[in-house]
Amino acid sequence: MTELAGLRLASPVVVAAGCGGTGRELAAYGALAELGAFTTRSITLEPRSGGPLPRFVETPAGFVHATGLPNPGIDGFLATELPWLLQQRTRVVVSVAARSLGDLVELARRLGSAPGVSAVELNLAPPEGDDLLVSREPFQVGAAVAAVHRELPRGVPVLAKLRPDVLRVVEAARSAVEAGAEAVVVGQSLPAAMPDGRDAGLSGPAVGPLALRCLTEVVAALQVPVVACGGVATAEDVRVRLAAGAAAVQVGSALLHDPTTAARLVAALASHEGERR
Amino acid sequence: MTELAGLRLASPVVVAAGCGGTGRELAAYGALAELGAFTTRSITLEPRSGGPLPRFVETPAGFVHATGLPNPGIDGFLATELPWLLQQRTRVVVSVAARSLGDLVELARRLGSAPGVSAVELNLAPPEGDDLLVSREPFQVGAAVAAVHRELPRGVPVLAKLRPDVLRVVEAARSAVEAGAEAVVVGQSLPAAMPDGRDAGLSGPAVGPLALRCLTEVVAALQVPVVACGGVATAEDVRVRLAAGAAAVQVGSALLHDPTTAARLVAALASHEGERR
Amino acid sequence: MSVPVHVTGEVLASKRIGAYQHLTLVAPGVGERFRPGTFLAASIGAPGDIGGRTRLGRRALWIHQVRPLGGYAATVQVVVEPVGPGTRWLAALERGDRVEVTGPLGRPFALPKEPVPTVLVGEGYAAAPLFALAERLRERECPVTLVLGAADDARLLNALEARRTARAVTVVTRDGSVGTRGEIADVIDEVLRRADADVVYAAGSTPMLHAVARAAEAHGAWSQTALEQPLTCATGLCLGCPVPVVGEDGVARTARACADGPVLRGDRVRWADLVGT
Amino acid sequence: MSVPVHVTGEVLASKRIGAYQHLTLVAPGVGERFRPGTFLAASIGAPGDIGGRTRLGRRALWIHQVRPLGGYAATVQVVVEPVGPGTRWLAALERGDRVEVTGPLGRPFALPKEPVPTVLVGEGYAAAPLFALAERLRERECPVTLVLGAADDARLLNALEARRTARAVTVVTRDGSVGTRGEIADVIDEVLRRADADVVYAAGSTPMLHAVARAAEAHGAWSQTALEQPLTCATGLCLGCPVPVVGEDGVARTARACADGPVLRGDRVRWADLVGT
Ligand SMILES: Cc1cc2nc3c(=O)[nH]c(=O)nc-3n(C[C@H](O)[C@H](O)[C@H](O)COP(=O)(O)OP(=O)(O)OC[C@H]3O[C@@H](n4cnc5c(N)ncnc54)[C@H](O)[C@@H]3O)c2cc1C
Ligand SMILES: Cc1cc2nc3c(=O)[nH]c(=O)nc-3n(C[C@H](O)[C@H](O)[C@H](O)COP(=O)(O)OP(=O)(O)OC[C@H]3O[C@@H](n4cnc5c(N)ncnc54)[C@H](O)[C@@H]3O)c2cc1C
Ligand SMILES: Cc1cc2nc3c(=O)[nH]c(=O)nc-3n(C[C@H](O)[C@H](O)[C@H](O)COP(=O)(O)O)c2cc1C
Ligand SMILES: Cc1cc2nc3c(=O)[nH]c(=O)nc-3n(C[C@H](O)[C@H](O)[C@H](O)COP(=O)(O)O)c2cc1C
Ligand code: FES
Ligand code: FES
Repeated sequence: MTELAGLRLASPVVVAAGCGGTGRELAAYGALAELGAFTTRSITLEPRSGGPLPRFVETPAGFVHATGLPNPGIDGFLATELPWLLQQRTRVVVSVAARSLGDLVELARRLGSAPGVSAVELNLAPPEGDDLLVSREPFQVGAAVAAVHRELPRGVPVLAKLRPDVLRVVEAARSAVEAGAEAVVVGQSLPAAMPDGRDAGLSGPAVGPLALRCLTEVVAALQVPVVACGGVATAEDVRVRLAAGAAAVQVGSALLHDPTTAARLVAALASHEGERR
Repeated sequence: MTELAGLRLASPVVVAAGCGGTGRELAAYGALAELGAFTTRSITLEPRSGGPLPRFVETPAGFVHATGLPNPGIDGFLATELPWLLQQRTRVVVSVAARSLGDLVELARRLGSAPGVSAVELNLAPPEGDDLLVSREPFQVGAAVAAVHRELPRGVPVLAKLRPDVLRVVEAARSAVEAGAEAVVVGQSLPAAMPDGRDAGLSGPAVGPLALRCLTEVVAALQVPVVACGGVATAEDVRVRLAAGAAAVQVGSALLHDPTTAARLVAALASHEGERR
Repeated sequence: MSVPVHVTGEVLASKRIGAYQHLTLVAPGVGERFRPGTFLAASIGAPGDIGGRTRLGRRALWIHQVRPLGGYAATVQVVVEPVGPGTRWLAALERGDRVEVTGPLGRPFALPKEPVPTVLVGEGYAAAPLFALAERLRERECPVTLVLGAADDARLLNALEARRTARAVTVVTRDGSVGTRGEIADVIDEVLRRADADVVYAAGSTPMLHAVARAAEAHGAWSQTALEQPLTCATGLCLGCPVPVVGEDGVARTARACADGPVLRGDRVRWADLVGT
Repeated sequence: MSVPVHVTGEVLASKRIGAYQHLTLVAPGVGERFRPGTFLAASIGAPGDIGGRTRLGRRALWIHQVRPLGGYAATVQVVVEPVGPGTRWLAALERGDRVEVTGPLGRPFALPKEPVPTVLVGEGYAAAPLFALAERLRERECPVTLVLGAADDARLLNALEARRTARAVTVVTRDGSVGTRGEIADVIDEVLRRADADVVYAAGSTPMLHAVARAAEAHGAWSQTALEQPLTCATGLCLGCPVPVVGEDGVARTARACADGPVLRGDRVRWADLVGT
């Protein structure tokens, strides 16, 4: 059992935002209930249909992606996707992104009154989608966390997801914690460009060593539980992060390459745990 | 002919700091004179023997490296390495890193009186080597550039090398230009960690899409000539960057995988130029 | 949508026929669940060697035939046209080599409830799923007319076998090396009229599918078009493969080519908004 | 140091002998420049496919034999022990496959000016460069005594050929499957005494080399040790392979294993400060 921000997780392996589809697609490859948690793609107040093609470019360092965060909007999500996820008896972490603090508050309000949501994760640095709020400075992280925190009932923790920017990540984490975040997620797609010049995110192998550096710094500086995200594909990757002090890890784009990755890591860690007992 | 900060370069392809050895090793694979320029590894005031092993870890996203910037110090460099490089009739860009602004000024003073140096590149963000000056904020970039600029004779331009940090790179570039930098290099190893937790840099494919994003933003915002650095391995990589507005490109860790990379790119671009004429 | 499996398959046979490599795979679970129009996604790189992967996107292949062979109940045959790094890697696999595959993926062709006349249209290797479809249609006593198109003779799939399966076969090649010289679009109206088709099934390039859907509409037939859009995950997770469609309710929506397709009703696709490939 | 070349080589033959794969390469320019003790560096991955490379570091291999074969003036033979992804990839190459190699790299064994008695010590595949060395020594009329060590019979290189080349041969295996059971360190003193050696040449693991250098010193002999340190670029560019040495002037320095080595004078290496591999 993994403990994170007052939640008991079945495994330290969590699906990262935006990489598990609606959950249904992933369920073909392993029961969602055995995951630590399922994080939804970032949900916005209004539906978004996403950006033009190509949305993905394959590079050895990871995917360069510009999807534009397509999602059915909070109402659509609550009506169709959340109920199905809850039926799977998995912990559901709802990721949210917004165009303004006001929208963020509104999202939190609706999620706060939706039963079954285990936690809310704030996407504070979407690498693309320039209409969305990006917390550039640490104080902006705190402001966003505080706004959301107020709207959520006790027992629904706020996870602040931070860009793996070594110069600011400790201050950003501190600001999040002071504003009430029960945990931080360290790791996010990196701000990149498509070969055609459009803003994009870079996810996958490239993020690993960078986010690991940020994890190390946050763990050394603060007492907050940290979820490590970025570049996780193997059991060894998970172990390195847990050893560095992470409470849990998120698996993102590795799922796009092998949809069994999360299930495989859950099993590998469980058997490893078994061995140690 | 490529023009950069008043210098005429034989090609837009430049060897990045720290990836061409002392020059002698690289010369086996192609005449240095045909390169746009040869950038030395960062030279410090005192000699440095470098850090412990392992210094490199291989990942699909690039090399994670913690060499500790070994170099013979400015006196050793001027006595043994510079004269040989100048004999090759290549443009020599000397990269410098320092523990303090005072040291940086001293380095500039000695380089300013050494004949033959084409330009001085400031390594303002070494990703490892925590005893070295890191310009975390844009104003620090300006301060460093101003200090060095004063010490250099006219005709020896200052190139400020900036970390591909999308949130700060435009401000950092502006600050560099206002302080007198004749050009900026956009791209540097990213701050990462070794699996054992030591501070390290990540270079190679991972840097490409991130630095491209920063290049785009700097070119859009400022008039300064930009040298693109990070993740360049193919002629297509060079063309994408030149098309995005770079005046020249640096080739770094691709040389560690294939020592002929720079020579190959010089030739590919020259024949491409030929075709277009 | 059948529930896919992700397995390490083994190559049982690999045979060059014309421009295509025909691979027979032992991939337990994939063949058993197959329905015509579904596909599988292959991972490029040796199974197990996650650190050795650079092609992180999946490569989609139509499932051509499923049959018992060499003691295996349901081997899977695919047809590969080597056009890029992934398909070249696949085409070079030899008997005994292993490859990770996920399948069957996507929604299959919908079968008519009545024994109505049908026309099946396939272009190049994309004719692959039509032969199994033709068998199922014959079981339902639907008359089958086949149209096979290709750039040339070497890219014409199983034209001989076609004559056994179908009542009538029309062959069109761009270079005129076999059959009529021209495009499928040139002959489709005539074929539909002669066959008096109620349903048209088509697989191939976007312009061809568009032409077929338009012709079907003109003839008052249903069309089922199997789209090839660039896929990244191929499993519905990444939202990288949007297809503009019109829902049953007449509202414009976005479908995922991989998970909501690849087979979509021709009259539901907003062809004009779809970027051709 | 001879000037290396970087070429796309072709596999002329690949043969399993015991635990090793013996590859014969056509690599124009490499064999012609060969001197015993130099090595070549192989790139892992198909030539030309830069985007398909994940093993960005080079793999070093001793050059074993150079000889005319199949119409080529100087084919190069290497001995590969498959231990990791790179050596497994190399060992799987077949006749006709291509591989990018750079060589010959590094400084060779220094030959004595006088016809003095010599002892050559090789461990496992690292005995590879000793056979060509023995030939050169015989040309200079230096008596040659060979010591071959290995974990077991299957890892003993060319023991038969050894008897033709050398005056006396001592074989040591860890499991006692051939020759004396034990380590090279157990027998080296006795061999040196019996051979009355003036120069000792050794290639293999660091602890063995250390033992040999120590024994040589005790016997008043020169030692030439060929080191295997983990290499990244293998060409002297990256400074990833530091070896602590003492210069001629008695001052502690750092040499590069790849470019200043791999052969170093045993009495110059600061063995105690060298991390064994
Ligand atoms: C549902 C589906 C079924 C398919 N079935 C088969 C099949 O049975 N046999 C077969 O040989 N190929 C099939 N393809 C196409 C095949 O998946 C792509 O050509 C493949 O991804 C190319 O990979 P690559 O690495 O070889 O080349 P890449 O370098 O990825 O691409 C080579 C060329 O193909 C284009 N391309 C890339 N991806 C696609 C795509 N998804 N669709 C169309 N063009 C693309 C590129 O623009 C480029 O011109 C199918 C595609 C889909 C979507
Ligand atoms: C000068 C020199 C000459 C060599 N000649 C040969 C040769 O002729 N035949 C041969 O089979 N191998 C030789 N090697 C060793 C070979 O280069 C390494 O084992 C190889 O890099 C391993 O690559 P890999 O991808 O297979 O395994 P990796 O995953 O890189 O490593 C597999 C194992 O080898 C260890 N290792 C990695 N690099 C080295 C290294 N450079 N030296 C020692 N251990 C290492 C790792 O710690 C691990 O235990 C030589 C090495 C050097 C430095
Ligand atoms: C296709 C895709 C979609 C993503 N969508 C979201 C999202 O909606 N919200 C979010 O916070 N992060 C999103 N991310 C970022 C991932 O959650 C993760 O932080 C990032 O990819 C780094 O992890 P990785 O290296 O394991 O992929 C997305 C990443 C990818 C590849
Ligand atoms: C081995 C190595 C040594 C480096 N040394 C320096 C250095 O001394 N000074 C510096 O400014 N950058 C140094 N760099 C960074 C490179 O100059 C370059 O900015 C970075 O690697 C990104 O480019 P790339 O992706 O082409 O490697 C070094 C990089 C590597 C891999
Ligand atoms: S390719 Fe990923 S959702 Fe379709
Ligand atoms: S391995 Fe790069 S300098 Fe020796």
